[in-house]
Amino acid sequence: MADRITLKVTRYDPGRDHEPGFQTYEVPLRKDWVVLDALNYVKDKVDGSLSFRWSCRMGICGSCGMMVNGEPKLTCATFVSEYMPGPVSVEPLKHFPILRDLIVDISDFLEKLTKVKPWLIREEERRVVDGEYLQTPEQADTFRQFSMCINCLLCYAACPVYGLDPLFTGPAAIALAQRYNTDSRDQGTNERLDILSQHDGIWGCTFVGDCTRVCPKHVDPAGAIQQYKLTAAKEWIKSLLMPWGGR
Amino acid sequence: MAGPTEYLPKTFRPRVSTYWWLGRWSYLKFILRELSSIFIAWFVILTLLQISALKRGPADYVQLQEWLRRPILVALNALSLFFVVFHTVTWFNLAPKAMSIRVRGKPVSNLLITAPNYLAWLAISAAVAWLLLRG
Amino acid sequence: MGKRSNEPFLWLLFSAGGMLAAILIPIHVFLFGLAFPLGWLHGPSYQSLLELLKQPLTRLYFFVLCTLSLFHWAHRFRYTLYDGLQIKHLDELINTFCYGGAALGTVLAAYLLWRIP
Amino acid sequence: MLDVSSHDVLLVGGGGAGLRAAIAISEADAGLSVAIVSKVYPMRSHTVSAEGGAAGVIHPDDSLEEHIYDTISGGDWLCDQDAVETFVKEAPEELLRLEHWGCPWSRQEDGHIAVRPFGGMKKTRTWFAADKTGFHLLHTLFQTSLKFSAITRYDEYFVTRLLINDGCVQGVVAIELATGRIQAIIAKAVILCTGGCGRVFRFTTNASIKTGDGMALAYRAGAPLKDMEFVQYHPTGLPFTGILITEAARAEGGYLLNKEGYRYLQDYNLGTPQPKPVLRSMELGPRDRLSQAFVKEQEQGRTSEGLYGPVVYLDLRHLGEKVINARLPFVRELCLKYENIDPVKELIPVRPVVHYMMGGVHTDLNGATPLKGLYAAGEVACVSINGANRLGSNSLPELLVFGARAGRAAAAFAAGQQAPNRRQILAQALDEETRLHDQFLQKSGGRERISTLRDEMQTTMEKGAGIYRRGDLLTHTAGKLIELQERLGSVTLYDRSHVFNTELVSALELSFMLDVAECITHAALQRTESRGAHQRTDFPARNDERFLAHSLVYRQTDGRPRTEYLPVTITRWPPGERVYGR
Ligand SMILES: Cc1cc2nc3c(=O)[nH]c(=O)nc-3n(C[C@H](O)[C@H](O)[C@H](O)COP(=O)(O)OP(=O)(O)OC[C@H]3O[C@@H](n4cnc5c(N)ncnc54)[C@H](O)[C@@H]3O)c2cc1C
Ligand code: SF4
Ligand code: F3S
Ligand code: FES
Repeated sequence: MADRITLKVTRYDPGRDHEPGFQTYEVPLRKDWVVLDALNYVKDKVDGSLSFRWSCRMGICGSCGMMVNGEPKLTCATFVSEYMPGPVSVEPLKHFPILRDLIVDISDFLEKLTKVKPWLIREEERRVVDGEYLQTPEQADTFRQFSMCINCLLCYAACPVYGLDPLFTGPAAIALAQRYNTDSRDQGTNERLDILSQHDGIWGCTFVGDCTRVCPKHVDPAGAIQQYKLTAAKEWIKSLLMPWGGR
Repeated sequence: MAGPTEYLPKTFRPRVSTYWWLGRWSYLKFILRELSSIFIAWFVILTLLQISALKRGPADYVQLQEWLRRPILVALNALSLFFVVFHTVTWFNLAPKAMSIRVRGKPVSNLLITAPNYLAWLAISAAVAWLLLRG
Repeated sequence: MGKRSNEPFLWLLFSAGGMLAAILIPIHVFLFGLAFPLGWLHGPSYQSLLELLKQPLTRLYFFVLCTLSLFHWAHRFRYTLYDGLQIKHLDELINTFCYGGAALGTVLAAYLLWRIP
Repeated sequence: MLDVSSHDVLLVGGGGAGLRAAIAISEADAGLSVAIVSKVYPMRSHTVSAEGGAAGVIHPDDSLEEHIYDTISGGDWLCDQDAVETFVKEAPEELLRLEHWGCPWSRQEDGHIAVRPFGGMKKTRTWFAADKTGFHLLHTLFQTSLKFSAITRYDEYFVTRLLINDGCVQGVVAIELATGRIQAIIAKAVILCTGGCGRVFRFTTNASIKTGDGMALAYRAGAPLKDMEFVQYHPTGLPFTGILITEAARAEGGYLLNKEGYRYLQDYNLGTPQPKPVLRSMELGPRDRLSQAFVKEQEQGRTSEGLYGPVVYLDLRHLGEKVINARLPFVRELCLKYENIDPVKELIPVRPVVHYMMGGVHTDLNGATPLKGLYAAGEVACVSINGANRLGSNSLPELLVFGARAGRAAAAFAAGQQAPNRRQILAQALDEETRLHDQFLQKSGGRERISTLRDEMQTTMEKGAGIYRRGDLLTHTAGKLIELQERLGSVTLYDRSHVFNTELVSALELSFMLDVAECITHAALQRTESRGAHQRTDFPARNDERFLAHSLVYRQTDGRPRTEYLPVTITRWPPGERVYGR
């Protein structure tokens, strides 16, 4: 095994540069090093000005997503040795505005997340003294998968529709809406549907399916969106057959 | 003074290339899948042509059959067949995702949803063929 | 009720068409497009085909198949144009072309099938 | 140039404690304007990585009394017993409330909440959401917080200083990372929820953001830090990454081997090796004893020298692929995905790693610190429920219980306060702005690298203030830390950009960590006894006569720490012996 590998990293300083460029660094190649370790090596030993986000280094905080050789990846869970003999390109997540080097602006996602009301909606809230809402393990299973989203946004970087149309609500936010819709304790499906069945909501998705392919937590946002379409269509038929069936 | 607090909101938003769907195999597959719809439309046109020829009489019908034997049309239809089968396969494979059927609380495995689709496809195709070929 | 689009309707047509097309079209293309013209199989005679087509059920079959397939095409093609060519701003033109085309095809199919002697 | 905004209550930190507090405030008084300032997006906070669970009494054959006793004895009688009582009483309620907000707690077949056993707890009382409890807890809180429009978020703002006027904390100065803009955020009350400081040590399960910022902020503002000498180690962390390998790996039958392949725990009075796991013996002994045995092995040269220092091995191979996949899938996933090791075929190198800070900013039962207007909750605070050693799964409920209490108390306090005097506050904010420029952004010269200083700090902390401590080594470490403080003055930044200057952030974090490290070392030097996580080889016995007391570290005018003591509150449980293995 060679003992060094070249990283090709995006650099961009909005105060200085007109557009992003690349800079290459040579780093040691170790069996247990992930791409993030290589970046940290650069930051600590070579060039302190390289900027990127990270925190947990165990694939759970969702902050270290970048494009590694063109694929959206959690850099804390991607071994450098997979890219032998190199060079490895490391770029900021696609489809988001680049703030600086490897850091992108994700405020758009947070706005969308808030819009789809990702919280438990009840007609009547239970008092704490009355104990828990009962939920069988099977009922809990129906939404578990969708609740695993770590908001890493790899799926947005993989979704061409989001790249083309930033108004599209996008995979993770819809999957999280569906997480609450399918929670047996929730009664907010219709409220969310009003928001998501608008054009930029679920209908923009053409089922490219790459969101699911790149998701490191197996959330399957593509599936969530198709299920959502089905629900929306059912509701539409219902409202057609029973226009008076006021909600 | 251009102080260090100077607010620099400038972000860089890269444009998606027009040829984005060439960038990755899964994107290309996606575009091919979407393009299959053109061949479905072509099938409808062909069918309507056949019906109208049938209606106009035997001579017209024979003429249409002649036309269909031209290499260019044979090639086109061969391509059509490839695309419509591609459509069928992708459609069946994606169907379970949208349905997420559960029986007694347990998710039904994808195979259980996909397999009946394929069986129905075979059975119905055979039935159609039988209807047309028995005479 | 909040303002909702008519997307659910179009999507339902798209889905129904997609399912129908998936199951039925391959065999048709195979037989009429390749097997009969190339003489691999002996196709039905003109008369028997006409007889078949005179059955109301057959007419209904073709009508539904053609219509839904067209709406399937319209929906998919519309998004392919949006995304593949990045011309979403031509929204109205595309919609008119796609769904208008499908509607036109529907009328044509109805006319042809209706007027079979 | 300098931006100002103002709110009623301001939270520094958007982890479990911060979010719980924010919601509590909004629920208490929807009219109050609440701000959450966080250096990372709230859902990235370190609460996200807690795996095991959260303790709360709900099982019919469990009782509050027993949970209290487990906590107090586990804490080696350094817990304030009134605090523990409050905590234990309110924990189940808080966990239920979280259920009402949608937290996907694991369930029993009949639909009720399921609980599991946990180390140090005599009854099954640990609520869990599969093996991602902290993740679900944090995301539930974050998503629920989105529905309160009175909560304003300052995401990715780094707080550098507390603003004080008339002895009253009235806001913070923060850098908006995305723009580099320095902003004064004024508030009638401030709650610190900034989490722990594991990064002061080299090997830790803690994320890179856990740099003790809040502790240092409070300390610099004049609030005392309590019980800082108590640092919890976990015996099985992966070297280099510090990823935690759960106790379950040993409970399922994993062996701990030294470099000779020998189950060394048998030499440390921890029982005799059996092929199958035996509760409270060998590999299933208590965390601190296991960590201590590691050090002894190292001293005798029986650990292996890995790339990142000495290691022993966790052997799961004899369990076989089937058992590992069925019972320990997450362990295998972590090893494979983050370390490139397959435990089915390979030995897992492990070592004790820093896990949790028992100490923190001194607060009362309502999260109030001795500084008016300043509150603290979560790992950054020390209400004294953890004593000298925290029990696993007590921390998550602590965030909720004391987050909510601090939130309510701060809301009540803020409601009775006048709007702060802007002019005086602004003067301080401008001062801070100048300091940041002079000290970091516009300074030329200097040769020190941040990473060098950080490495040296971590090394000296491990040497002096690690699992075992000794007077002379602690003194040496204290001296080294002063040297590092001085060298910090000549640190160079390569990065002069305003936008997302992560190097500036690292420099500020390093300076916070150095303060915290000094407090830990100082308190450890003063406590000449051994208790819980604080083990002095030169004073191996517990000394209740002198040290049944909390240490309080204050900052003196020369910047050096000074320690005082405050007696432990004992109500109904007189100090006893901590017994294991019998
Ligand atoms: C691997 C691991 C497993 C664990 N498992 C368990 C378990 O099973 N059960 C249990 O009870 N406990 C467990 N713990 C402990 C528990 O998770 C933590 O103690 C707890 O999550 C701390 O939460 P917090 O809200 O206090 O802080 P954090 O969640 O760490 O949040 C700190 C917040 O402060 C912000 N912040 C910090 N500094 C600044 C600054 N200068 N400016 C602005 N914002 C700032 C951060 O952005 C962040 O939002 C575990 C810990 C670890 C490391
Ligand atoms: S759905 Fe998957 S890829 Fe998308 S943000 Fe969530 S975890 Fe990341
Ligand atoms: S990749 Fe995009 S188009 Fe739909 S299926 Fe996923 S959101
Ligand atoms: S650093 Fe947290 S997910 Fe990678």
